Amino acid sequence: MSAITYLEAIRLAQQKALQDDPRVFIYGQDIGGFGGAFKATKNLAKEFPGRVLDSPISEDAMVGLAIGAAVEGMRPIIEMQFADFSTCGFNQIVNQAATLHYRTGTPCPLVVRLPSGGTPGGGPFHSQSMEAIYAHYPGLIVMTPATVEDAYTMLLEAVALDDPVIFCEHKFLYYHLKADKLPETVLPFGKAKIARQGRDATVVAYSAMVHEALAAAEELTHDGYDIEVVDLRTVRPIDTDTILASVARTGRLLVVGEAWPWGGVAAEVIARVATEGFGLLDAPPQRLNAKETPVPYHPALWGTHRPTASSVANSLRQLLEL
Amino acid sequence: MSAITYLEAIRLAQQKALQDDPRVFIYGQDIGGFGGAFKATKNLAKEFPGRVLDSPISEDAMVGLAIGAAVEGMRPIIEMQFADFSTCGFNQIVNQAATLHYRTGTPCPLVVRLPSGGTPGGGPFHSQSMEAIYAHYPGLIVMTPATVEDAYTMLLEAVALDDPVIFCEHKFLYYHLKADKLPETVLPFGKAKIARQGRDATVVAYSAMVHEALAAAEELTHDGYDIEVVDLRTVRPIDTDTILASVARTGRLLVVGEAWPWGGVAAEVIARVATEGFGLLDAPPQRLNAKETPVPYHPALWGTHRPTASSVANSLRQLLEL
Amino acid sequence: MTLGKASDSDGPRATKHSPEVTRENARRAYRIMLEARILEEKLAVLYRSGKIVGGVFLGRGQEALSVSLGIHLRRGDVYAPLIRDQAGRMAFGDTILDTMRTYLGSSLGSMRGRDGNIHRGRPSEGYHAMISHLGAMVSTVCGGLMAKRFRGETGAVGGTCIGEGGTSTGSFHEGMNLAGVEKLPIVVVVANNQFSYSTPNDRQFACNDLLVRAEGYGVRGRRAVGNDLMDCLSVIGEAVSAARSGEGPQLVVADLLRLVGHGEHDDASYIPAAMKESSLGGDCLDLARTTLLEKGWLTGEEAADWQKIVEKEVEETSSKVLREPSPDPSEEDWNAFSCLDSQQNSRYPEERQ
Amino acid sequence: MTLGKASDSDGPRATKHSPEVTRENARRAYRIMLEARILEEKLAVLYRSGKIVGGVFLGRGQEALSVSLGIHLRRGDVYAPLIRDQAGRMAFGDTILDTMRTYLGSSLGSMRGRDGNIHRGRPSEGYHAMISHLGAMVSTVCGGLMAKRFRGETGAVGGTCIGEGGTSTGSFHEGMNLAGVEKLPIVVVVANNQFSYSTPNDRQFACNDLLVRAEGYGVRGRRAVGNDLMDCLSVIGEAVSAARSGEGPQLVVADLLRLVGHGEHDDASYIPAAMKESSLGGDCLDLARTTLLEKGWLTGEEAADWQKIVEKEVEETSSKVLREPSPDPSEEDWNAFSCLDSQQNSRYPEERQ
Ligand SMILES: Cc1ncc(C[n+]2csc(CCOP(=O)(O)OP(=O)(O)O)c2C)c(N)n1
Ligand SMILES: Cc1ncc(C[n+]2csc(CCOP(=O)(O)OP(=O)(O)O)c2C)c(N)n1
Ligand SMILES: [Mg+2]
Ligand SMILES: [Mg+2]
Repeated sequence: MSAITYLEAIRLAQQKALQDDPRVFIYGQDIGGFGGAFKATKNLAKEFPGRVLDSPISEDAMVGLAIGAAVEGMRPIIEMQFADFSTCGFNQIVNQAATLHYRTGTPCPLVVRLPSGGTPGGGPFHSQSMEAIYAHYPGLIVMTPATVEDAYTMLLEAVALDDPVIFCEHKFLYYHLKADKLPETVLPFGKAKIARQGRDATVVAYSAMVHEALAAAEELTHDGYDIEVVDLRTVRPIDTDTILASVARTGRLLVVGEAWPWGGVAAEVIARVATEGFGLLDAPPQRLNAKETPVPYHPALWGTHRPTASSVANSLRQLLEL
Repeated sequence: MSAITYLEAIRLAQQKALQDDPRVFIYGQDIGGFGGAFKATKNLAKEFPGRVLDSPISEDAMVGLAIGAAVEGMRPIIEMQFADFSTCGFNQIVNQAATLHYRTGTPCPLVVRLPSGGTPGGGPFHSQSMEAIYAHYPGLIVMTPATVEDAYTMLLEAVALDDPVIFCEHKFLYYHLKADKLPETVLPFGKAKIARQGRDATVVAYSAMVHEALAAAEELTHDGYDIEVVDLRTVRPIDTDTILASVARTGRLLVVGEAWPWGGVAAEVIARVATEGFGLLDAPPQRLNAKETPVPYHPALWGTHRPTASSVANSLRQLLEL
Repeated sequence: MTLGKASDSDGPRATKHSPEVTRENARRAYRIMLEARILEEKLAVLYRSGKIVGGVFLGRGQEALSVSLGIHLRRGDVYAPLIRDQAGRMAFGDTILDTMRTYLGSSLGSMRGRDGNIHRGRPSEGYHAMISHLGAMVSTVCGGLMAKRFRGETGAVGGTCIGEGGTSTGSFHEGMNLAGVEKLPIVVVVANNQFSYSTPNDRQFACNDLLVRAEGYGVRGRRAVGNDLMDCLSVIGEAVSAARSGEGPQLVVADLLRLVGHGEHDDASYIPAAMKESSLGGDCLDLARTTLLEKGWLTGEEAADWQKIVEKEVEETSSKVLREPSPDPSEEDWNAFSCLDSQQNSRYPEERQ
Repeated sequence: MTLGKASDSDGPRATKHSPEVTRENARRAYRIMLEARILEEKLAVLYRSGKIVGGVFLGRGQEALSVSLGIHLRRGDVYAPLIRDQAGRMAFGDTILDTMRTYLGSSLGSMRGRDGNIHRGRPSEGYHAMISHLGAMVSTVCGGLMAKRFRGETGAVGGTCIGEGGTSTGSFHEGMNLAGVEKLPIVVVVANNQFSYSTPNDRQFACNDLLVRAEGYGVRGRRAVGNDLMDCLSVIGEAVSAARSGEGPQLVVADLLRLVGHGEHDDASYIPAAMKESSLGGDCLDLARTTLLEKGWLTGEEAADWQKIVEKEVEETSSKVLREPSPDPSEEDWNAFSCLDSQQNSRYPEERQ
């Protein structure tokens, strides 16, 4: 098999889920014969007749349908065409899917796939990172895979879990990221990963920002620093133990998120470390997020709006001097 | 004038806004002749014919209408029947109202009133506190008045502001809270308030939790502690300066929020203090939030789900021993 | 407010009071209506005496319409009742006991004090527990029916109710449209009681007749006389049979009045007296009793007996549930997840590594 | 896929190609269609050469319908175009220059590089800048019209377009229903181009004809032949006049095809050849030219001249805008609020204390 992209890993995971589990079906706009706006379901409608269905442009009803099917024991996967359009299915996700198990004891196993994050020219409505919005609600698992391997294994895991999972897959990684083969083992669900070991500072990141953090860490080797990078993998639950263990080693923390700062993953991680690991910190923890405007359209603006390897490196240099 | 409730203050603010500014109108379910589910618009339809209108059960269209009218220079107030139903108008709020000024340079002055927070027997869908969800989005002002005076002046301010304002009024305070008269001066917009001075620890709270915090502070006087309580008043923007100044005096911080912890106001405040005021802290900052489930129906469960004076007092005692 | 005019999609009305309404069905329906009525009266008393906290939302005047959907559904079907469906719920198998427990927040009830009043169900048994957000249950029922289709199960029907106000939600529209596209065996009953809370129909929609919307969704539309039990049983019975036999989605619109406030806190003074005195205002329970008596399907004695029996059951159940313990917060696990324990740790074993 | 059948609400079609379509209007419309077509062809070239980043979404084949709404609106009206409305936009006053600038993200454009492509407008001039979320603009236009009503301004009309796929959104439904309830002077044009992205109509809705939905919203429904300029001008002209003279909301449904992919990345291979060869597939620009030539309202020479003039303007504008500087991130204030400075401090003076 030639190199597998992050996008192909998502397609293959769905293929495997459909193959292994008759309860799985996929519902979303243009995902049938057309294979989806990003081709994440290419050929699947043909391979699994009647189980990969084009939906009307009705995000609320798409999620409602998934909930009703999940209650009956199915394992639906809903593809949102872009994460940004999930706002139209927001009510069903946060008020029906998220509450069902607590209220009634009936589990609600469904996956909502959100093609997330910025790309050049995406603009305000095709670039959003909504993980913090969903993670606020008890009852929702929120996954943010950063690698080809995780895209594959975590999507399978999402399908297997008994809870509703918001699966934030990053569009910028779709084609950029490649792996030679699919993994045979998986990290336990809910565990973060040390993506790079280091001793001078910890960068906590997730999704596309893991790669910016790794590049920044690389850059800082030239300054003689050895940066640890933690890939959260899931942002709800957050693996606080792994983060604290890393901060215990390094004494310094920078959290990077592509979403807006107010109440985002970075705020939540810092709140946890400050409350539970205050004594481990040798310097004030720091965060780096998107700028506080809608995601701009022009690539030059976009490149400044989101954190990048170089802005992460700058933040790290400042942190290391604190 | 006899004692004015928090609810009556909201009604009077709307009356004054309608009186003073021909651009103001109110749109919402059952707000006309009926005066609203909570009577926040009682008699206003009669007093201002044609300017206080019953809407269909269409939260998305209600907000869309407000946006279109705001663009044309009006100052609409939208009443959601309960904050919880604003999820159905979520897309228009976060994607159209919040982005309009940044994208086009045209301001979008509207107010969405959210009857928020828990009451006994309210249950999962009539009790929610959604301030963190809206505050995540750049472009939205989020107000959370805790007093009769603030309910009045801040609602008038919300109408006067050129940006969309999410006005989180707390249902539990509607009838409980009373004042003798309406205020003649107002605190500048975006400023927090020291609701109680103290030197041993700072509690940051907002909305109904200010009163739980004040009661807890009172309780702790018996232990010989002197607790400062900061009322945030608006949660976007957050008045970080006032918080930092208070923490500089007390060295200890507890943040209390009625909403869920993940990415909530408490997380955001702690992230700010940890990053900007690390050196001011004599102990790890702490937070106290609702338990991580939907808001339960039974009053006994509800009373444990939300922070109360006694759980705030407990958290404070722990904080003071750290 | 214009009341519905006859519509093309309504088909011939020769089936009115058609023989398919059997004596047995009519008697059972009446008995359930009576139970719902008496139970709800007790709920109102409990609310006024402060035993029920939050709110009480009754279906008085809508029992005939409500029961007619519940009674035509059966085990294996999917049912998502709404606010005013106490009668339909009981026809589908809900009980006086569980209703009381849920309203009183008993931990022995199906909702265990976590949710209450009308937010009640047992989803794993096809009985969905409504969320408050109007319109949301239409697509949820569609999902249940899709699941059955995927599994090759045929003959199941989904039923749900909504008020005319709920038809203004985007969620209702998306659900109806999806039902049409997927040609699902769903029956959606619109109880047009002329008001959504206090809002009259002329502030809710601008069409003369909501039934015309059926064609726009590509679904079959039918009209029922909302306070006429025999008509409701007949029309909804036909709708359910049609759905069950593969004729696709069915929309039933029925005009009626609720003979009570939106909730027990509301005196419904916005409903004009003339409307209450019109044929819309007739009490479906009285009308049903008269019809059954006239037909000789029920005797006056039976009616009186039933009344007593049900009153007794309601009283006894109420006393029993009032003595049951409240949920104990310290025994709650405060966990919204099924895959995580309350410390938010994974319940999944590490050996997968 | 069933194409629309005639509907009751469509009224007499004797007005087809009615004299009210003046020579001047038809010529102006054709000229704008030509500008839109040539401009969009250039946008496609710029996209393929990597100058435009993100996507390019064209209205080829839909210019006749699009221009017919824009051309009947005037200053003081409210207009919210959608994806395929380059022609309508230009009729409403948008320019080749601003289109280019917005697509190329120039800081001199109305969106200043902050938003791009079809997300373009000048709301303060009644020209709304669509958000991507389909259906959302219907109620926004309603709001603009409510504002005018509150101020006692009469005679203004609101116009918006949507694809048939967008009619499945809850937002569309809520907006249409609200327009009906408030009896607003809005004209909503549905361009039924048989596909929403790749999805055919039988996966989008189940009615034979979207026009039947008009009655359900209590609005007037009209049909136009989507690629026939004279019919579009006539039908939409009537709709706009009716709205302007107080007859309430108007829904126009027109069948047609887009003669291009959903975006320039899409080859539209899902559109069956037979459909392309049917009358739906006729290119409205060619058809309009033929009609105008036949009527003697345009000469072959003029047509050729216009073509050249527009091509030149498009080329010159493109070169000009390509030389304009990109937005400079360091000059941005990165502030989404108008009442706060970028440090999130209040801009309001303290003297209010
Ligand atoms: C989306 C949404 N908005 C608002 C409400 C608040 N609400 C509860 S019941 C009701 C009126 C419902 O009217 P209708 O659908 O006609 O049903 P009825 O009460 O008449 O049976 C409203 C507005 C809600 N439940 N959901
Ligand atoms: C609420 C929402 N969901 C999904 C999308 C993604 N999307 C953009 S255009 C499109 C197809 C639109 O089809 P239609 O409305 O028929 O317009 P057409 O493209 O045919 O002109 C989709 C699904 C969107 N913009 N908004
Ligand atoms: Mg009603
Ligand atoms: Mg289309």
